[in-house]
Amino acid sequence: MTIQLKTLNEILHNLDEKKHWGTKEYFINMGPQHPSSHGVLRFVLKLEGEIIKEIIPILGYIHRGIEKIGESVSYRNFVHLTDRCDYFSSIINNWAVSRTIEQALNMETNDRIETIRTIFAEIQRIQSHTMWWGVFGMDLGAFTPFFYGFRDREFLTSIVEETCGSRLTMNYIQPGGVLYDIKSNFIKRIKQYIKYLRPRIEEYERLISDNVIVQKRTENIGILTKEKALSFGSTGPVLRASGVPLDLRKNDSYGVYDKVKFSVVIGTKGDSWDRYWIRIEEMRQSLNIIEQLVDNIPAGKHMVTKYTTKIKLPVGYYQSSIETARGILGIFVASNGMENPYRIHMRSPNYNNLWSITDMAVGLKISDLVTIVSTLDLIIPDVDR
Amino acid sequence: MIISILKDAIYLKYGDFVLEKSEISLVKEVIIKQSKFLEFMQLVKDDKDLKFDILLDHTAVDYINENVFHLVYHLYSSIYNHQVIILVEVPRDKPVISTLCSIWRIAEWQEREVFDLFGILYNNHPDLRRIFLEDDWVGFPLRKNYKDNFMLEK
Amino acid sequence: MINYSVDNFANLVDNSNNSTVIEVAFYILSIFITCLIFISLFVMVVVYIERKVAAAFQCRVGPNRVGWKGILQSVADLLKLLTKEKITPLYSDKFLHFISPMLCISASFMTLLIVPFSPHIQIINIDMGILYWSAISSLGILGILLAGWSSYNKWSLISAVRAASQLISYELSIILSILTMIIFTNTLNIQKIVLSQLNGCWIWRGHVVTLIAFIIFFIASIAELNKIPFDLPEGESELGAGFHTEYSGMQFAFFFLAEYVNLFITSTIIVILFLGGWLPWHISGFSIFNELMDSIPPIMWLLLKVSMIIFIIMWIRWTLPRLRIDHLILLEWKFLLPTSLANMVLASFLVLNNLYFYV
Amino acid sequence: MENLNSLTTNNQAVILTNLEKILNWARANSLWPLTFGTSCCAIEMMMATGSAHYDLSRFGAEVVRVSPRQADVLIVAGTIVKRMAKPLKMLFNQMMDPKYVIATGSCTISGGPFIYNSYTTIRGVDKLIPVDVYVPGCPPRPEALFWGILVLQKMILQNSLFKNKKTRYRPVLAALPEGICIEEIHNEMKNILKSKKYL
Repeated sequence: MTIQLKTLNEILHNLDEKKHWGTKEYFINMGPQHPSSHGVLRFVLKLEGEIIKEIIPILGYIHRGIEKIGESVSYRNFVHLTDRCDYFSSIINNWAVSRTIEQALNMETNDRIETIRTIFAEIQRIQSHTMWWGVFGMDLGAFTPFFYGFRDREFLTSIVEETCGSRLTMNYIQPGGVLYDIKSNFIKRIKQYIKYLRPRIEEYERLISDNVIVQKRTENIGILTKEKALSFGSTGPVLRASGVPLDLRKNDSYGVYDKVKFSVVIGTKGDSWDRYWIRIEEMRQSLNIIEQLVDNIPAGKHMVTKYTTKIKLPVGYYQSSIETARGILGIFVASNGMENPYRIHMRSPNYNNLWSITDMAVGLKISDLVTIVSTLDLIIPDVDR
Repeated sequence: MIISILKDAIYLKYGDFVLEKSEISLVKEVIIKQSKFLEFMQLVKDDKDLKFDILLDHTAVDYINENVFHLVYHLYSSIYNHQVIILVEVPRDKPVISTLCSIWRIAEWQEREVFDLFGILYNNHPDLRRIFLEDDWVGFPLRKNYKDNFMLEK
Repeated sequence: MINYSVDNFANLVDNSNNSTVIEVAFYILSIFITCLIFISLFVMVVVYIERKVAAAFQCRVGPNRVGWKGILQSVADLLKLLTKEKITPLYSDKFLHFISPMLCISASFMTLLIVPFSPHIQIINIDMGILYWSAISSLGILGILLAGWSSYNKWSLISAVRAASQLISYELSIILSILTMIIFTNTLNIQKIVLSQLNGCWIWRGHVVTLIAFIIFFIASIAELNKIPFDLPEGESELGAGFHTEYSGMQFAFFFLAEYVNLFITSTIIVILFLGGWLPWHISGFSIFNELMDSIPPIMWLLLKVSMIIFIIMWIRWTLPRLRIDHLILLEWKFLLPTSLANMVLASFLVLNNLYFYV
Repeated sequence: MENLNSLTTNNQAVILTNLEKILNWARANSLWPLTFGTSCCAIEMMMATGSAHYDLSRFGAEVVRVSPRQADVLIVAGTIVKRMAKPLKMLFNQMMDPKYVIATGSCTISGGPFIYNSYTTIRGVDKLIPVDVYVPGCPPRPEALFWGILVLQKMILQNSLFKNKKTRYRPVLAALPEGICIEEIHNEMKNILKSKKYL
């Protein structure tokens, strides 16, 4: 029964005594306000010259206590809060909550709703990957990809905004259906966009992937072997880069993913290059999915239950997980029959992808740490919730 | 595998670990005795036809009127693509359970999150400290009886 | 053919041997003021052009609200920086923190003296012009190092040490490629180097050897200017603002100014050594074409060629990502240095057997 | 300096009027923002400063500085929680005068969707640092951020920040019609909340 509670100062303190300090090692604080920390993630690095000896991620700089708020908020309102966690796959987050509630109340949704949901999930995935590609270029030092990534994402955002009404926090998929039916010119604009984005992805490859500096900076950097990836609980592109073909769209086949032909992209070594290359390939897969779906959207109502009906889940535990752009998002609900959940927990993909960096980044340089963090594609509000 | 078959398989193979069978809810959870918890987890991971190699999620639920914590472990097998939820009951006044760091590395930080928000202690956990809140934070926010004058109650 | 007689201000003052102290002082003051005006105008124009060029590469518009088409944008920046509050951090080394921007800006100002705008417009035509330039430009490294060291900030210390290792190691290949060119021109005097290219600039007269020397010099000068892909000292995404983190207001403007003056000077040195400084572009056979080219004054020729080099540097800046520190050092010591040494041997072989064009 | 001010008529130093106009014009047209994004509003801020469609460099605010020393305007984008309050205050104090603050998004104005039952969210950034311009929206569109920056530019040009540095103008006040003050609106809102008519 050996329980030793520690505090951060003790950790930082005994880091000093554990190894007698050579004049070389020193502490540095890659603080909450750092350009490449994708938000407010803080690393305390123990450096020797430029090589990282030890890395301690410190979180909590954007911890708003969403799970505590979730306990005093009705199920329909909790869908709003999931937008504010991982704002790059906000529609997919809404889908996770609505799917949990629909499974609990075994509420049936028709084909039209499922295809619209799948189309918007794939649109959200493309949006998140183009944004990631721009920020990846910026982290490696090239400023122009940032603008190209945003430019392509902006076209898609205007299409989505026309239907969902908002650009970033969509709150579009509700338990029992979709908030608004798709607009008339949605299909035309999406087809135009697919024709527009395909040559763009080739342009991305020419600008970044074929660049020898990028290849040198990402090959064999931050290798995550298969066993380590599994034991570190990483999911999504990070896990698939290490060679594990785990993609809930294929295994769980919710929505209309079973009716659509797409391949799960798997890497071999699990280094930063694989994680980079997989996301570019996933963008192409998402485009194929949308292309197959967009022509034959079945007719039907876009909302099965009226939006204002109150939702009460019977007593017990409910859990469902979904594949977002960054990994598996699991919603766990413990309900005691009341209108708001007794306990609601989000299994955030970013939180579990983050911790493999403590093992990967040791022995590498600061610029490698920046590359790894940006290939892990972390969203810090989703880490802290 | 369909949920019920998986639960029966676990009951059959590890009957003495299971505390009581729960049929009430849809989810595939199995309640385990607190004493043989670590041993059960190791067995479940290495079992050749279960092979739960990913600890997807770990959280806790605070039942204040039954004066008990339910610890929830969500396991997933990347080979057979099936998943199960393991529950452990821990008394509210002495919430101590053994850590799973030796089996899955991610458990170290998931347990730190649950310690930070619920106050559940894990013995021989390598680095048990708060992860989201300041170290000098008083109280554990997600407990039902958590009082905080900073918080606006709706 | 116009015969360019090389006489300029310096000679006028020297031979009048009875020049009193006041005349010399007045002369130096006038030089300083002309340099200051030229530099501030030049930097404002280049900053504006760099922003517009960057905007063009990134398919956006760039500053166009301030003044007609955004012309006054850099004026606004300069005035704002002038009136910003100045700070010396509490535990910083006060004197060094104050002196290092001065060092940086003075190093780049002093190299202005040898810039040959045209046969008549050159402040001093000393005999060892190129040697003077390489000596003074290495003074700038000292400024950066002191800036990083004295501002009591771990990040700027890392960036200063990175800057020192990068600039010193790339100084080598710059000087070696200058030596290969000196083998061809066998004079260090800048005007004589330019005049030696009367019937053809060096870059294609020395065919292979001078081309290699040009490429090495170009890469090393980008590294010298801390421009992407070599901008490790102030890498935005790694070290934040690098060595000038703790500087604000006019001191930060000095670093900003020094960077652009160095850009101008290095590209003029490239133009002098390889592209035939202020000489018009002549094609041997076409006399009418040559007359037409001679109508443009030599100073326009120099500024045209310099702006071409600056555009290429900007082009590279807005497309390539950043190198890692060990790749950077590896590129210099394992690749650039050996090639420039071998290049020098090849150059001496060429010169001995007169194997280059228009001997 | 004191007696000089007494000389002036409407608290405006006669000698400095033109110089001050030029300096205000320079400061207004080259606002260098400091990157301080915590959550979703940061993406809309990046969309405004860094994207091809909405280009903030048209207004001269293109150089996004990382170090607080060289930044002029601190665009607070995203929820501020208790643990982030200290770094935010430190950053604001490290910035050099003349500095301005734009609070974008409802999280920075009033805590946004996390007002109730959140044990860490700070309800409103103006509890920590003086704010010049409030940009409403969750997240506010890039055009809203442009509105905020243009309002700030107008305020700088009107020199309304320098007269009395202690009180920072709240643009909300400027938009109010005559005869109505902010307290009346607060009381009205309180009555509605108490009466629970909206439930």
